[in-house]
Amino acid sequence: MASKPMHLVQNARRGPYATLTLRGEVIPSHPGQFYMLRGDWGLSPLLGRPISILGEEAARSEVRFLVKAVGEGSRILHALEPGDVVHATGPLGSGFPLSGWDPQSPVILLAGGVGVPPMVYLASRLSESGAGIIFCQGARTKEDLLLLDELEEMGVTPHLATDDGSAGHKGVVTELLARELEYQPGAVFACGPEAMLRSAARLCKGKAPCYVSLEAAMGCGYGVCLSCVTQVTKEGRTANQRICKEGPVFDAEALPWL
Amino acid sequence: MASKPMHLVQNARRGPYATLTLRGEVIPSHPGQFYMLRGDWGLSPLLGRPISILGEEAARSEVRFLVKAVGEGSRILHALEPGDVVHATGPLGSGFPLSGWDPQSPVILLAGGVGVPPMVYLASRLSESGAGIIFCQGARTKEDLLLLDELEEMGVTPHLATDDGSAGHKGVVTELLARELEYQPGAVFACGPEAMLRSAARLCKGKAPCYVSLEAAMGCGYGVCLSCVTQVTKEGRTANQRICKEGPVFDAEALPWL
Amino acid sequence: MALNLGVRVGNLQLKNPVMLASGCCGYALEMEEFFDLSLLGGYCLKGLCEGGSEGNPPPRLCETPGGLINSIGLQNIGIEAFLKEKAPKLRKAGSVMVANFYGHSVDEYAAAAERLQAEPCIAALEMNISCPNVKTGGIAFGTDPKLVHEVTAACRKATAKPLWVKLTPNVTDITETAKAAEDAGADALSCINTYPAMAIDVERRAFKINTRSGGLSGPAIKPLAVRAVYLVSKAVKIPVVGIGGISTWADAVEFMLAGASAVQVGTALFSNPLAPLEILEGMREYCARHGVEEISTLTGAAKDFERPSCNLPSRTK
Amino acid sequence: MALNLGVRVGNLQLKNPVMLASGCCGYALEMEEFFDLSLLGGYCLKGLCEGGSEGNPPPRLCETPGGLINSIGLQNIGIEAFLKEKAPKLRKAGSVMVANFYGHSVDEYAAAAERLQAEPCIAALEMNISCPNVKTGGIAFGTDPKLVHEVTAACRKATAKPLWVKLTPNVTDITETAKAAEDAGADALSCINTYPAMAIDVERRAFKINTRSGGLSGPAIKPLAVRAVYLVSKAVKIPVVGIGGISTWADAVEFMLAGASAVQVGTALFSNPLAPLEILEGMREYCARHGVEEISTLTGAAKDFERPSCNLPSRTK
Ligand SMILES: Cc1cc2nc3c(=O)[nH]c(=O)nc-3n(C[C@H](O)[C@H](O)[C@H](O)COP(=O)(O)OP(=O)(O)OC[C@H]3O[C@@H](n4cnc5c(N)ncnc54)[C@H](O)[C@@H]3O)c2cc1C
Ligand SMILES: Cc1cc2nc3c(=O)[nH]c(=O)nc-3n(C[C@H](O)[C@H](O)[C@H](O)COP(=O)(O)OP(=O)(O)OC[C@H]3O[C@@H](n4cnc5c(N)ncnc54)[C@H](O)[C@@H]3O)c2cc1C
Ligand SMILES: Cc1cc2nc3c(=O)[nH]c(=O)nc-3n(C[C@H](O)[C@H](O)[C@H](O)COP(=O)(O)O)c2cc1C
Ligand SMILES: Cc1cc2nc3c(=O)[nH]c(=O)nc-3n(C[C@H](O)[C@H](O)[C@H](O)COP(=O)(O)O)c2cc1C
Ligand code: FES
Ligand code: FES
Repeated sequence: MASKPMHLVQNARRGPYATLTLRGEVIPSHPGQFYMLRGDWGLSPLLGRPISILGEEAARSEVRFLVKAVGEGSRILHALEPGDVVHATGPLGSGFPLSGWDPQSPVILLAGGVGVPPMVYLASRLSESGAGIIFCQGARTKEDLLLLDELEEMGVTPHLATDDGSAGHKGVVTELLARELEYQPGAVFACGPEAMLRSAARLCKGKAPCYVSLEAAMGCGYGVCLSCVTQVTKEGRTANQRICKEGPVFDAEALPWL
Repeated sequence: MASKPMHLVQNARRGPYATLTLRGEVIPSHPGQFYMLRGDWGLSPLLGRPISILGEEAARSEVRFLVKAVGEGSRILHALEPGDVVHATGPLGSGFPLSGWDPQSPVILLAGGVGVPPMVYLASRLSESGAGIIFCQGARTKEDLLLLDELEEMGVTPHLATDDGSAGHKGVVTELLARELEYQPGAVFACGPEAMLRSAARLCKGKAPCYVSLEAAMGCGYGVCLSCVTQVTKEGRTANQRICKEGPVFDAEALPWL
Repeated sequence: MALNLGVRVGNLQLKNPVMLASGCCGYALEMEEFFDLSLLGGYCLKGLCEGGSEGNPPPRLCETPGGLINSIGLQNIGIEAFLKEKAPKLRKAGSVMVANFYGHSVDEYAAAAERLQAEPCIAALEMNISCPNVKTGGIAFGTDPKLVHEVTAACRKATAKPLWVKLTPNVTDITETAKAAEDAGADALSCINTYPAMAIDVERRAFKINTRSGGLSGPAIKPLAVRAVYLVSKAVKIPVVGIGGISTWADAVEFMLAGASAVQVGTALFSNPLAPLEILEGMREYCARHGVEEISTLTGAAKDFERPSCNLPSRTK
Repeated sequence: MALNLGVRVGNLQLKNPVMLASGCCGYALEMEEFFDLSLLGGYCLKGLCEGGSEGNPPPRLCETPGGLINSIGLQNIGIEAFLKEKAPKLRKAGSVMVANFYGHSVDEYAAAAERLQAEPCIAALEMNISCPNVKTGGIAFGTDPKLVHEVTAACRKATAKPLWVKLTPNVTDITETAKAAEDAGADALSCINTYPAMAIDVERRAFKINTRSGGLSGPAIKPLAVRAVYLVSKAVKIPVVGIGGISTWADAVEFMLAGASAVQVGTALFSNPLAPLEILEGMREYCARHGVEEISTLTGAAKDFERPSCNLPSRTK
């Protein structure tokens, strides 16, 4: 990892969503890793914001992110213009495990809300390695479905769910997961709202390995402040682990949820 | 006075100087008055910045300022783009007295540094009323001479002084004042660095009325915080007066300088 | 749904919880140029003493990250001049006027309280025992619970008007001075005054404030003040008026949830004289959004975090 | 002109005055991914205790204007685990390591000091008697001069290494606890730890931090910390290490002018891990610009404002 200024070269906005392309020194990353991003925004907010990597063009020294404007920090990121400087620290965290499950059955990627970007990055890596991918994406409404064109480009046809039924299945995305698991249980990778992750963990229990990407308010993002911990149980011992360092991806079985 | 958002309609920059035109509800002002200006600059700096009025087009709901970028706040003002919102509180302070001196002899306006804008505003008002005007402007070098075109437009030919002799008299502007006072002592109005004001006050003592515009770090600009006081002696009694309210213009004789 | 913005601070009824803090609105007449004072819950005058004071030499103010340091030194025109020159104009303002005052000894405090007692347009007295910028009086009285008790008791005897005691946060345990003031008969506690602070100009290598130290105010101190209000409101039975870095409606609500019955806006007035009205409007909308019918029910209503496992804050719309 | 950046903190020589603050650089290994620790004056480890601690439940952190509140609750892996797992790797780092530690009783403090005494790569011990986020130990010891004396004396007996005492600012008069620590044999004073603070989420109407209160750090507290350093350095003869909101070179210089012999950078590391190097570079340029040959001559060099009549600050280029 490194901490350095990068330059915004493109900002493609759609509603509250902005796909940012930053150029600078790029250290190769794994899907599920993230950066702490901080614009030249003075005193407030004080801290950078954790944003997952959406994609990486190492050859062009570019890394891409998708940011949803929700609060002070993300709104400033959303409003950035080409040429603006962003201080980027990363890549951070552990990322999704890219092996260690049954290579015969397809993996199921579950994405909700702004949990979509890291899953798209994961899908692109997996599809390069030739793995079978089932991609389930949930959103409140059609307009909040993300990155459908990128998925299409890599030949992945997502199963969609919206709360209002404006696209795909009317209901929550974990209903799609339940169906898939009955059909052919494969390893599950999930990123999205905590309720979605919990429900995915419950569905997978005893059936399929399930890796979830957690969120936390982060002080540093690189493991020194201990603000982002969650309890993790390994070999019968429960201890705090840092979401920014040992995570953000955890084996759902190890979390104090089930 | 009032406190309201105004819109920047024009920003003409030359080096560190920016002439800002703001549009909004404009309350008629006197030369020497100022506004507290604050961009949408979040937490820092916390306070607005006092900036003198350079001119006013009440009919067009416009008021103009000239800002020199020197620190955090003025740099943000300097960088504003048309359409940006500026919170403006004003007009504030007392302004220069527009009568009360011998109407026969011309008045001498003395301006140094970013003290030029209010003197140009004063010149425009005085020239409307038909008074004779001697305008002395001093600067470090040619590039720092300000608003020469505006003065020309109103038919005022300034006497210039620069430290390096790159334009006009080589030396300080108060040397021009000394000459003028010997020639024909009239009321003197001055705005600029404190050293200039003190020396003007000394030159005028016993010869000509002298009004100086003071600066201070201002908390509120409208008289409530008492951070901007200076000692003023009136009728033998010395007491604190607020530079933002009773000032910024004071009779030099009343200041604890001479 | 009708919304009742009214709050009570002891015996004093305010039409809404938003007041102006002492020293940040002068003698309130300057504020009238911006808005009608009667729109507010009330306002606190610049700290008055008998005979007045010229305060400290300049420089008296500097900015710090998210805050400012002041060392005005309680410059004021004096109680007599105030009553003669300013009070008559303020009588028409039709808002609750609280007279902030101080002295240099217990006797001076009591004498000042007695003198102000006579003026009918003063609704309450706010005793400043917490100014960090004067050598005698001020903070010297505010840090010792015994002295707090003594000076409060003396003023209590001197006036029948509601007596508010303005506490300094510069103590190890603010609940001790709070309880001392309560025991001695205070009707309410104003929480808090500024925090002693210092700034140095590195280019000049000189203190930025003439008196070296001054008092820190503004958004920077808000989380410290919220805690002080919380602790004090748990420790005493009399109402607490919350002060410290309030510049938005959410700040004002935060202080009420922490335990304040009303709030005062200080430093925020400098950069935005209309802040109190914007805060009031925002509180109104907040109440509507949350189905709050009596704004006074917000006082002390903060709860513990519902789901300890959840690490994320909610968003303020 | 040669510039000597070296400073002494008691018997300890630092190659420059910039250190990393405890709790903000973990066990320093994470920082090595960004830069070479030996570039710095030194670093303070996350507070250690015997047996370690899981700390407080989340949420543990929230932002405030210009600052942040934390309530980590001194989570640490324990002295034993530190010595076994981390210390061997740090021995190679070639920078001055200061071990921050705490206990829940005077005996535990002394035992911890003794245990750390044995490790050769530890250059000094920093006794944390000022953490606001643990119920016993921490701040409880730091607010009472008698207890400060007792616990410092006990640790003094237990170790021959330089002993720094980290003070809490949450006291009425910080010079009293400072003098108590000096009397009991402290070699230096670290000034200051965080300020007790609170924040409430108005939409949820819940405290933002699980333990309700936490400690405030960051730029917001800088002017409070500068004053503490100033007061303490005037009151004692031992050196003071300045801490609190330092994020730029000018902040670091400000603390030295106020009386600090060295400084620690904490919260600024979170938003900019490279801050310490940028601070060091800025201090170098500052010295060059001002003709300073020994950076240690800045300590305590702040003067009074030269021209009381002048109301304007100078500008930092
Ligand atoms: C590992 C990780 C990866 C993420 N990836 C993305 C992404 O690719 N795209 C995207 O749009 N968002 C992503 N988020 C969420 C994003 O960090 C938050 O939306 C953002 O921090 C909100 O900041 P704000 O200033 O806009 O909101 P505010 O409401 O002002 O935030 C206030 C505080 O809460 C914290 N916070 C609020 N919501 C969240 C949240 N959901 N997660 C973490 N901290 C939060 C902020 O860090 C800040 O401290 C990710 C979060 C994490 C932890
Ligand atoms: C009545 C009045 C009228 C003014 N008119 C103009 C004008 O027309 N054009 C213009 O360019 N400037 C004018 N100034 C000066 C201008 O206000 C300062 O240059 C500006 O405040 C500096 O702020 P900063 O954030 O850029 O600098 P910083 O260095 O960050 O300022 C730090 C602090 O010092 C104060 N400060 C610094 N220098 C000055 C100064 N010279 N005067 C007052 N406060 C200062 C700031 O208010 C602030 O509190 C005027 C000042 C006063 C008092
Ligand atoms: C310039 C200034 C002058 C002040 N004068 C007084 C005063 O005379 N009496 C008093 O009790 N408090 C005084 N205060 C303190 C404020 O009333 C208030 O308690 C403090 O500033 C914290 O609130 P704020 O952060 O909203 O400003 C003053 C504060 C400032 C900034
Ligand atoms: C997340 C966090 C954890 C901290 N942990 C410790 C600690 O373990 N021991 C200690 O003495 N101080 C601890 N501190 C206090 C810092 O060392 C420092 O004194 C304080 O944060 C002020 O400096 P700053 O504003 O530069 O952060 C911690 C601070 C933070 C923000
Ligand atoms: S965010 Fe600092 S340790 Fe995880
Ligand atoms: S700046 Fe506040 S009274 Fe003048």
